[in-house]
Amino acid sequence: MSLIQSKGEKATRQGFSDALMELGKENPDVVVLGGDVSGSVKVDAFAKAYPDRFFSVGVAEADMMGIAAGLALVGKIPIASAYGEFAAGRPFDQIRQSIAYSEMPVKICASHSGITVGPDGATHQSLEDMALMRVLPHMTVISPCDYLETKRAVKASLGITKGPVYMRYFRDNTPMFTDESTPFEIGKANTLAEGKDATVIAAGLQVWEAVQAAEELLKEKISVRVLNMHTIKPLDKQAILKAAKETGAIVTAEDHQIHCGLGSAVAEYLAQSMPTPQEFVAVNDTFGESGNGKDLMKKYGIDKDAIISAVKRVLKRKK
Amino acid sequence: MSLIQSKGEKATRQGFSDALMELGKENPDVVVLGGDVSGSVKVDAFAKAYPDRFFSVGVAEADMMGIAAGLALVGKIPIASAYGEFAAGRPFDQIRQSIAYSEMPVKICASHSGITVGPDGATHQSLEDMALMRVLPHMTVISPCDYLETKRAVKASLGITKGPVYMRYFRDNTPMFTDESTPFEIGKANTLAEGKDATVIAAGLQVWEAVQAAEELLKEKISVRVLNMHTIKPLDKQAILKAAKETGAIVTAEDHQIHCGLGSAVAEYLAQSMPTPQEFVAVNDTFGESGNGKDLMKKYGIDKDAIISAVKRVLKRKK
Amino acid sequence: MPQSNTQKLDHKGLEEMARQIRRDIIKMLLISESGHSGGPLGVADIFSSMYFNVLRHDPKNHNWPERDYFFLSAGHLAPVWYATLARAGYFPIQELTTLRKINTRLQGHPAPAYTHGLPGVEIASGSLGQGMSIAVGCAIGLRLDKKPNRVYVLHGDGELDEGQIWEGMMTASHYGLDNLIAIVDRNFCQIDNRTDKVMQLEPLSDKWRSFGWNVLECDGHKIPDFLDAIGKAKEHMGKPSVVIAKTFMGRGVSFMEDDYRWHGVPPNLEQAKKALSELNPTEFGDFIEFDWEKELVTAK
Amino acid sequence: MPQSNTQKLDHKGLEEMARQIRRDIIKMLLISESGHSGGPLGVADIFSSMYFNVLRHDPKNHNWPERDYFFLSAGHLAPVWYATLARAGYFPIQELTTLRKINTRLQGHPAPAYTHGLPGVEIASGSLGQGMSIAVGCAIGLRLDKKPNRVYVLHGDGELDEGQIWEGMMTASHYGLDNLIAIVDRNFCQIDNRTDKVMQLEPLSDKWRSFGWNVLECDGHKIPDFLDAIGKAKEHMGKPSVVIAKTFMGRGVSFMEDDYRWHGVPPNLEQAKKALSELNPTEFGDFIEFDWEKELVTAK
Ligand SMILES: Cc1ncc(C[n+]2csc(CCOP(=O)(O)OP(=O)(O)O)c2C)c(N)n1
Ligand SMILES: Cc1ncc(C[n+]2csc(CCOP(=O)(O)OP(=O)(O)O)c2C)c(N)n1
Ligand SMILES: [Mg+2]
Ligand SMILES: [Mg+2]
Repeated sequence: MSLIQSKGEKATRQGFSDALMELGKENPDVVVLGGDVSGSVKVDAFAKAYPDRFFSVGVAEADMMGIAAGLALVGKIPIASAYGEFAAGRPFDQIRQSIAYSEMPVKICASHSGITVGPDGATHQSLEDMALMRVLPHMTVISPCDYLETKRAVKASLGITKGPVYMRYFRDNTPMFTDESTPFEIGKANTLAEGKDATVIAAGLQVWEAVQAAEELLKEKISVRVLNMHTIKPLDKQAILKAAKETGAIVTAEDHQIHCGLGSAVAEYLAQSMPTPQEFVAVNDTFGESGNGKDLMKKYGIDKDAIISAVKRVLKRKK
Repeated sequence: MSLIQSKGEKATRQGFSDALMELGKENPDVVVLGGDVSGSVKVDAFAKAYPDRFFSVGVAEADMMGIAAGLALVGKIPIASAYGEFAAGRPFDQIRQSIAYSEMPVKICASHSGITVGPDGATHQSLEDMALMRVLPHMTVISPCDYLETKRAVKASLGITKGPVYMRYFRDNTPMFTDESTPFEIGKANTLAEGKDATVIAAGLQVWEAVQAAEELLKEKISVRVLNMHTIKPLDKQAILKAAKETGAIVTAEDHQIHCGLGSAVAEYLAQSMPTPQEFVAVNDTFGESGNGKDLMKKYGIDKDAIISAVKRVLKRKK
Repeated sequence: MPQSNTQKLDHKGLEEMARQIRRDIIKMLLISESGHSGGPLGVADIFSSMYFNVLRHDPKNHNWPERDYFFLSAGHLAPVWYATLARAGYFPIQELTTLRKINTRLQGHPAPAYTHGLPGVEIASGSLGQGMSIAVGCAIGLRLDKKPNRVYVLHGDGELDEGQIWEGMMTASHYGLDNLIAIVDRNFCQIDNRTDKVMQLEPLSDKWRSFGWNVLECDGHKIPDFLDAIGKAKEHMGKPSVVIAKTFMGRGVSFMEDDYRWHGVPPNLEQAKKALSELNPTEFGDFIEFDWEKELVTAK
Repeated sequence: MPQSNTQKLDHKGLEEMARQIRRDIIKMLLISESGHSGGPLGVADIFSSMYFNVLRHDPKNHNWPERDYFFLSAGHLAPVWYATLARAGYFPIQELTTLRKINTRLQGHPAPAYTHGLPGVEIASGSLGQGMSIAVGCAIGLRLDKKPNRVYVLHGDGELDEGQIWEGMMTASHYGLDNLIAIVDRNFCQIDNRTDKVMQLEPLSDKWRSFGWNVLECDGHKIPDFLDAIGKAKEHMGKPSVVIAKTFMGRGVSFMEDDYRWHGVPPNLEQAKKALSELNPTEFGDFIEFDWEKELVTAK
């Protein structure tokens, strides 16, 4: 028996790209900024279809964020596109002042996030971006789990008209397992599997890993709830509290440093509401390296197997 | 009865400055970089005394961090000085790649951190810097509590020869309450007051607020342990675990956003070891504003009174 | 096309207004006991010229869609901006007494209208070097909508050390944004020292030219000269223009003039008295009268 | 003063070595199935010249205190650097097969010797625009110690869009760092398109000159021309020098030459065969022989 089926693979960044094409058609105010990585982050299709609404700003991410703010000021809906590290880390102070503090409705769309960037290595693997964006007031932070959810998240982000949105997604092709009937609402976690022994709260690529882990654990008679926490900020506190109350044990799973990410957000909240044993599946305070995405997920302990052991560890700690 | 006496006031940034003067004398490899705020961050004395080892780099913090890395590479001990936001946020990607990933022994010394920067307002109040630096592998993060501890921390940071150190301290004059006999070791929390009902884990200016809070609470027969967690990373897990075990209730206090800072670090660790009720005294996910330091500490809920209410809240939650 | 909804002042009026703005700055800073004297005094002539002659704007309707956009990239110059905005009618002039105080709309560095409610401020500044990019985005957006509004951005010279400005300059020239005019407050001073000591900027005009800009130099204290430069900048097609305005930090107050040590310090009581005695009262009148005998009790 | 501990090659030897490095790049990328072809092929002549003629260095003692420092600011050019370092004797040439594989020292973007153990790499790069500042720090440090070592930093032209480079250029000139030589790989290409389409850089030499640099232009594929430019740069006193070397992306492989679409793509089997057939074998010999019949089974 399997909890959820996947129907082939497609890249989350393609979801972003396809959403852009629809938005370009629907909304003449949507403008896209490219930082000389248009093919990789897949804004090239938009650039071709709407050349007058695409602006190349060169390899200059700080400038890109300021330009986005200026465009927002005159009523445009700017989509700033870059790799995770260059979308969040390089222009942090610019995002902070010109966008977050100034509450500009800019969409910062970060492809190539996390360790699965793969062969490019550590400099290109943004494992800190959720921390950087989550700590900023007024910022909405979204980490969708597959192609379709990315597409829906990008489209839904236009509904946020006050303050910016940061969206992180990935380079590789990954399993598609949500469909149009899957609930998706910014700020509301989505329960992918019910369970009573523990809850895995996952974001991004770790959602599918969590589903697989839950399936395997079921064979060992361990019943695990899986929450897709696609919105890191604002956090769905209700869903977390419910999980803590009903299952009494939490595992968080993310493609991010162990500090300051999703796990951290959950721990912060539970410490203030209902302290609960929690295990972290995350990159353990180290930089990444070259390799293919799957191998790296294994080596850095953020795959299905890591989730399975974390669930077993947390169950031992459960009272 | 008072737990600890303060002996006058002096600015933590003066502690940095005085340490620099001693280091300049003791160690010919110490070089200082100034980003056109030399008087405010108090590297002007060093610049005057050792003009050949002081380099003005203009208002260019990204450049400053790269230059620091280059100097470290040829065996110098570079001290990069700036305000908190411009020391951590503006050059984040440069610190990440050229310093943290490259493990360069650069000392990033951030004066004017936190909300007590005061009248300059939100753009200058770095409430996110602990998050940014804590999430970086190889980074040591220190937040000393008064003039002397800052001086000692700066001097002790030279003992860290692999990887960088980020140090945050403040603009205003603040009570001096540590002396040479006060224990100070990087990575080791310092117990300032014993107590059994709850523990306040504080850093920076909130240490003194915590001491005062403990004193007032004692009058109400509430006995509070006060930990000076001057090192945010690496975290003194032993001291935290001991506090959780022995007092069963934690309050964290810091001049930082509520997310990703000291409170977050403590919550992350306790969730993994011993879930414990915790209340956060921190800036509640909002930008600061102009005003004087003391008024802002009150308005943004990070002063003694805020700690007192947090202790009372956490005691209600304690089992 | 609707014209500016403010009355334009002539050269003499602009000079008089500039002097009044300088008086306002001294008084504001005396009350706030914190803030920047030197830079703001140095650009009072420029601000007077901009808000009472150059800009199309409507102080009573700060979101007027036909307005020119003005960005203060060097956010620490806020006092001169606030005084000018108040004088132009954006908000009650009495509010200048609240500079840098808790709960004020007059933040130490500018905070935008729709978050902090101060009309006339479009976006935050204070962390240096960010205004050029914002101006570029704004100019691109206006051009997309085929709108004639102009975009102005004012930079400090020390601020030009920040690389982001050069990124933005490149982009502005790449897109030939002739609806964008930058103004550089070339006072040869920054915090630590004179600019050539802190970080050499010369040959500054060559730098801008090599980045594809139309460069105009002028004396930032000679109002006709400045207006002339702005006029030429407006006429220049196909390229963004920059007006490099030579100024003196602390202009108008003898003991502050051309002295970088006045970058970020407010005057004390004695100094404020002396400064005001050098800046004759104007027809526009002060926003507050101090009772010097009682050492400001009225103001606090 | 000790001289370089490597044997210098003459012009013909340098050309031959450059061709070998190009062959190595093709083979490395074919094996890694990921990485950048265009830029690395374009600067093979420069790398050959630097490591077999210009630099004072000791491949067997990569921390030799008398060495010149070489920084690759455009970290994506790693393949040409790795091939050159291996050919110069920094590490076993067979290790080139590990490019971009898990656990390798040959990271997709360079990781430093003392963290990842690859001799010859001083510091990380990959996030563009950071090398100039590092070079400046290094040059200042060497000057402080009155050491004669020179500092070289190589930039891509698209990389010059990053403002941090202009910050570093200003600082280098402010301190008159004549022990610093920058090299720009002026191939007029970056990822999205030709540089003038993505972000206009011209007049590039004027930009560097206005930032206080001594500017030398040369043909980056004519080795004597390049060496001549470097020679002049070394002699120039009082200012940092930049060698703007005109190159073609993908140089040496007909179907890649001057085509920006080859910026970040490795060749497939067919393309690699064709590329190698255009790059004659050299006296230095390949680091791996492919069994083309078996479609690379030996290599994988
Ligand atoms: C990113 C950043 N770094 C540093 C500062 C601190 N700072 C404020 S004003 C200033 C000097 C700017 O010089 P200039 O632009 O010439 O202004 P002037 O002194 O002439 O008023 C500096 C370094 C800042 N506000 N932002
Ligand atoms: C800060 C940063 N932004 C974006 C990138 C992605 N990137 C890698 S190479 C490159 C193009 C650089 O162009 P150029 O320097 O001319 O190199 P060439 O294409 O000629 O090899 C870009 C945008 C990066 N590595 N770092
Ligand atoms: Mg100036
Ligand atoms: Mg190029």
